[in-house]
Amino acid sequence: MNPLLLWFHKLGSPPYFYRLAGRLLPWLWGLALIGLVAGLYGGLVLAPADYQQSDAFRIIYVHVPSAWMSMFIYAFMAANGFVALVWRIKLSETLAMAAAPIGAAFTAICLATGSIWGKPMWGTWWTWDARLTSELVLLFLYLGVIGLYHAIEDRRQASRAAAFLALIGIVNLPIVHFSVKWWNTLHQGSTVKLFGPSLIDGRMLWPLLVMALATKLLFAASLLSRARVDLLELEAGKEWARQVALAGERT
Amino acid sequence: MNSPTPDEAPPLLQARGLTYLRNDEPIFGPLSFRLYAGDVVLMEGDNGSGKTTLLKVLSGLLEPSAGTVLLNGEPLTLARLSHQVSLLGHLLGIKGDLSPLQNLRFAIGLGGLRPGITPHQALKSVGLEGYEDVPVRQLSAGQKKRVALARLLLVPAALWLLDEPYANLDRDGIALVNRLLELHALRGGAALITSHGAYAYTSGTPRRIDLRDTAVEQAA
Amino acid sequence: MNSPTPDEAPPLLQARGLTYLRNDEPIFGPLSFRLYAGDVVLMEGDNGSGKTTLLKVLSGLLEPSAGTVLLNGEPLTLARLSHQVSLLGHLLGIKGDLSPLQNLRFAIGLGGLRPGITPHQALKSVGLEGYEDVPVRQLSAGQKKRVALARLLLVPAALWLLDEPYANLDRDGIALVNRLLELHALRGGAALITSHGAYAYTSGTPRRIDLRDTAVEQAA
Amino acid sequence: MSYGSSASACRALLVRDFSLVWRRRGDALNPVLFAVMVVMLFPFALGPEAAVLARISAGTVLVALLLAGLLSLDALFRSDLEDGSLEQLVLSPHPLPLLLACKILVHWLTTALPLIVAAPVLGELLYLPRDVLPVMMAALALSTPLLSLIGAVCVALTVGMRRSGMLLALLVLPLYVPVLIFAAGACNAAQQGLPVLAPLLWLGAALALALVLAPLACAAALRISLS
Amino acid sequence: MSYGSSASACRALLVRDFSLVWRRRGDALNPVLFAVMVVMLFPFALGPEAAVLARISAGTVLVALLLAGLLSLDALFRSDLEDGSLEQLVLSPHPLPLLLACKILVHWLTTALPLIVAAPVLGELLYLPRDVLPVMMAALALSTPLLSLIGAVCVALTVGMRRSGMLLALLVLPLYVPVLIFAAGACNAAQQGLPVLAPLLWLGAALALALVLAPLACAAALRISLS
Ligand code: HEM
Ligand SMILES: Nc1ncnc2c1ncn2[C@@H]1O[C@H](COP(=O)(O)OP(=O)(O)OP(=O)(O)O)[C@@H](O)[C@H]1O
Ligand SMILES: Nc1ncnc2c1ncn2[C@@H]1O[C@H](COP(=O)(O)OP(=O)(O)OP(=O)(O)O)[C@@H](O)[C@H]1O
Ligand SMILES: [Mg+2]
Ligand SMILES: [Mg+2]
Repeated sequence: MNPLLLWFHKLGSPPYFYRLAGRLLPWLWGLALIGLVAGLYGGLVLAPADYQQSDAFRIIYVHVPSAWMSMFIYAFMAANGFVALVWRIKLSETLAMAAAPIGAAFTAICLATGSIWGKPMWGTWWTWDARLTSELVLLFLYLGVIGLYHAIEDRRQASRAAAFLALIGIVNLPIVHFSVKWWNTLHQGSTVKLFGPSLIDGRMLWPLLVMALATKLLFAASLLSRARVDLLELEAGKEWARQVALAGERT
Repeated sequence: MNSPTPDEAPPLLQARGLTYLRNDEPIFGPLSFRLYAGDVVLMEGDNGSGKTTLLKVLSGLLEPSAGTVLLNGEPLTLARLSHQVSLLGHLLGIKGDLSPLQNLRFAIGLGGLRPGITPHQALKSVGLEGYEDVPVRQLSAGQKKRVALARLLLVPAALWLLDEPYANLDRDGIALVNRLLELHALRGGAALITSHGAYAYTSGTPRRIDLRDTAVEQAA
Repeated sequence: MNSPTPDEAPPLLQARGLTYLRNDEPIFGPLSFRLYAGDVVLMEGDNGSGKTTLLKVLSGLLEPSAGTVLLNGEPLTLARLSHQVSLLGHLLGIKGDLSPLQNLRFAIGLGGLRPGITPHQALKSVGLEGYEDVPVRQLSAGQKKRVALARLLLVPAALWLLDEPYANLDRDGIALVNRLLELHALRGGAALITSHGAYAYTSGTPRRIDLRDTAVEQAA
Repeated sequence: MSYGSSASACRALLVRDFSLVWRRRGDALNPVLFAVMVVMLFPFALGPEAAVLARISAGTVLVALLLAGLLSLDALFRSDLEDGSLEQLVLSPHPLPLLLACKILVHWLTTALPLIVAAPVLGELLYLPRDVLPVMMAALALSTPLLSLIGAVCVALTVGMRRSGMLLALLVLPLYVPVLIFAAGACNAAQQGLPVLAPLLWLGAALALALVLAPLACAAALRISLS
Repeated sequence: MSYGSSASACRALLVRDFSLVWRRRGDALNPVLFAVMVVMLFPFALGPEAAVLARISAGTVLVALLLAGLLSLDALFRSDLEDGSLEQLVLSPHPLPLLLACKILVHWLTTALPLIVAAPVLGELLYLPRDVLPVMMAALALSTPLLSLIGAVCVALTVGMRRSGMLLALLVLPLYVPVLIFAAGACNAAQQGLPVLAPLLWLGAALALALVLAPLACAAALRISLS
């Protein structure tokens, strides 16, 4: 086996992953927190007010990163689901299912911040345009995956069924992203330039990019935390899990 | 038992280190055994010992957590398996709204027909003459089971996997199952049946598989 | 048998010319029999002979087409009947989502509690110690049946109507049913049980009711 | 020997049914999700014009809740029938109407109540005018128990049948229509600024009647369909 | 020995499923009746103004048919699962996607086709403009098979569960929404005198894709949920 494949194989083994994730977690949480604080400070305090929307636009620093995450996590979940279905790798099953609630949360945040923003901008909390609708459908897909996972008794069968559903639902992702292009919608087009080339200067852009990075780290951190717990539960009968539990009792 | 020696022909069914875990709890341990043409093997076990689960694994409905199932020496794939295997489970696979005859016709369409027998003859030989066109729903528990037994007679499968074939049957019915098993063995088929042990295959001493005995290869 | 003579006390259960027609076809003929305290009566019959139907009529779930059922000498009404009768049918009346303990607590709430026994003790005596809090769904067929048997122990009914209590049980389970029946008879209860005849109540020779014998009063 | 009182039987039944719902608490949210989805389908089907949607909002929310309630009805006795608990219930020494009333109560609390809580959100999705909302909530509070009670009688009639779902809908809907007419009447009156009390009072009267009669009818229907 | 060809297996399956539908031919009409009732509820809920009803007629008919189809989905594999026939089907030597395609075909023919036939009447109940009708029929002809195919995949995923009805709705509706949007889009375009070809072509393309992929996906899903 070539070294890369070998490493992949090793990573796929629950005990190894458990320990690796345990070592990574403090770093991830720390970096995510620093990034979030920096991004929010940059966005809410340092960035200049928009000339059209004054301070209302600042919600962009929560809205856009969580919108991006809602799609990114879905893709991540579906990819892991694919691996789980084809190669039956337990770790992928766990990762896919651990990602689903996080993705649902980001989707919900995107929807909530979007409609809070929509009230001053469009004069309504909600309209039925293509981007908003497809994002809502995304939320329902997440809920469907979670619901299916919890409705089945056998954990591994449950994660395979849910992974399958996640794969089917992936057709929705391009619709979310390109909806602004395919249909003429109320929602902004997909460039930040819409704010006007003169105004989207560095001081407005960098906090957004920092937030995008920080939310990715946040996702990674909470994903690994959840996956560790799930793995421990799944492998409760195994020797390594018993040792972990014993060690936990001793400390 | 007219089993050929192992090096002559591969066994009809061979289990190698078969294990099944449900939520990582072992249901049955590593089991290894072989079935040759002409074998009727009785699998006894207490309530909850995993008999039903084993039959599902052997038929390919469930995937084993470890170990392999070989049919005629080749590993089990869903496509190959099914010509060879008839499974009779706790659920009989019979439509209550259709007549026994319609049910059997469907089974033939799906699984093929053994030469030299018709659905009518099969129903007659399980004691359901006169019930050909009654909806199965209106039959009693034991009569339904007989319809499922008639299906075994019709479909040309060499390996029968029968889950508690004696349950719900009266004494006549039990004798009938034993007759069918004998006939099947004589024709070169093999059968694996489960039972709680109060009824059993009575012709000769059938070989037994014990689900708790995981150490060595059994009944080989 | 410790039956008092008829003129001393009315029989616990008495059937008089009981007939049941389904779609105007007779399922069982006019049947007459009596059960006194301490009786265990076995009802044998082939598949489809109407055993299940008779038990439903006796419990009051179905209304007889002709004849009457008397409980302690009084005609059966749903309200009176139910303190006296426990029915164990093909369907056990147990919730798969709840634990054995929760199921038994509900049964007690509904039917009352026999003095001197607790749900824990009842589960222990049917061999389900350690399974108190597992969802019943995850038990095997035989273990579920044992939960239903524990219910019989707890609820203070004098008359047990048991439909194939032995089905799905292993040898231990069969012995358990027989022990429970003996105990019940000793305490002055009565039981009517159905079976295909391969297993039976083994303590002494139980009285039998034959569903085909419609001429005279049986086992009186 | 203690045969137990009817009160303790009811308590045991309530405890059991709530434990069952709790064991499958995910399912308890399903009617709400279903209603949300039906309501969401309308903007897709009709296009997103706020004026059109506002005009039909109260009616559509009522229909969606009615359908969600209808679909959850089937579960009322199904599992009890399938595992034989229903036979045990019928054979119990306690008054069957009382026991059934307990079952209906649990069903209403666990399916209809969440729907009522969700109704304002559903209305918002369809631009329901704000001043109609209180009237709609009042109409729902009166009509959903009524629907549960009426529904239970019909379920009891179809309980022995396989694949009864559609048949049930057919039996139930004609009885639901009058309820719908009064509830929607109140909402439409509110939308047009007319007095709303009369239809609400009618609903209240019907509810009082149903509270007494429905459990009795339900018990009778159940006895018929089990035999 | 004759093991039988896949063609004869399909024929046997079709014969059996049609006989089953015929045995319960009363049930076959139920989806139609359900759709009729949902459509009928709207005049009660909204009041009988013809202008309002005409505006929402096409959309409401589409939603009603979609819901009726959704509710009949559950029956697709349920009875086969409950009596063990599904295991026999999965264990049969013939390609499972082919067998499932036959089952889906029967399901479409016996539930969706009657709905399409009934659609003009439903439209009439809500004053559907006459010139929109042909477009609506075309949209239905293309979208109902698509719904059956997509639905079958989701049903296959939930087939092993008790009380899956609501979960099924949750899984299916997000996938139904795009179909509904295109179908309703065509109808609304027709109502406003705009060109209708584009959405219909999209539906056709999706149908062609689903005809190939859905049976395969359905078989895979079924294997997962039976194991
Ligand atoms: C509930 C309402 C809303 C939802 C569901 C929503 C959803 C989304 C989604 C999914 C994205 C990511 C698209 C992609 O990257 O492909 C996005 C981006 C964005 N949204 Fe919203 N949005 C909503 C309301 C709003 C409002 C009211 C505004 C401001 C007027 C807004 C401004 C933006 C901007 C500027 C972007 C970034 C576009 C880019 O450069 O990619 N959104 N939104
Ligand atoms: N769906 C399930 N979920 C979880 N555990 C299960 C499930 N089905 C069976 N089991 C468990 O698996 C074990 C084996 O069950 P199985 O049905 O194979 O036993 P069996 O030998 O057929 O028993 P019986 O003689 O009672 O039919 C049992 O201990 C049971 O509790
Ligand atoms: N729902 C029904 N509709 C019509 N006929 C029925 C129905 N249920 C049972 N029967 C018929 O009534 C007769 C008696 O059935 P019953 O179930 O009482 O028999 P049983 O003695 O319990 O049989 P088994 O030993 O097989 O359980 C049978 O001949 C059967 O065909
Ligand atoms: Mg078993
Ligand atoms: Mg019986």
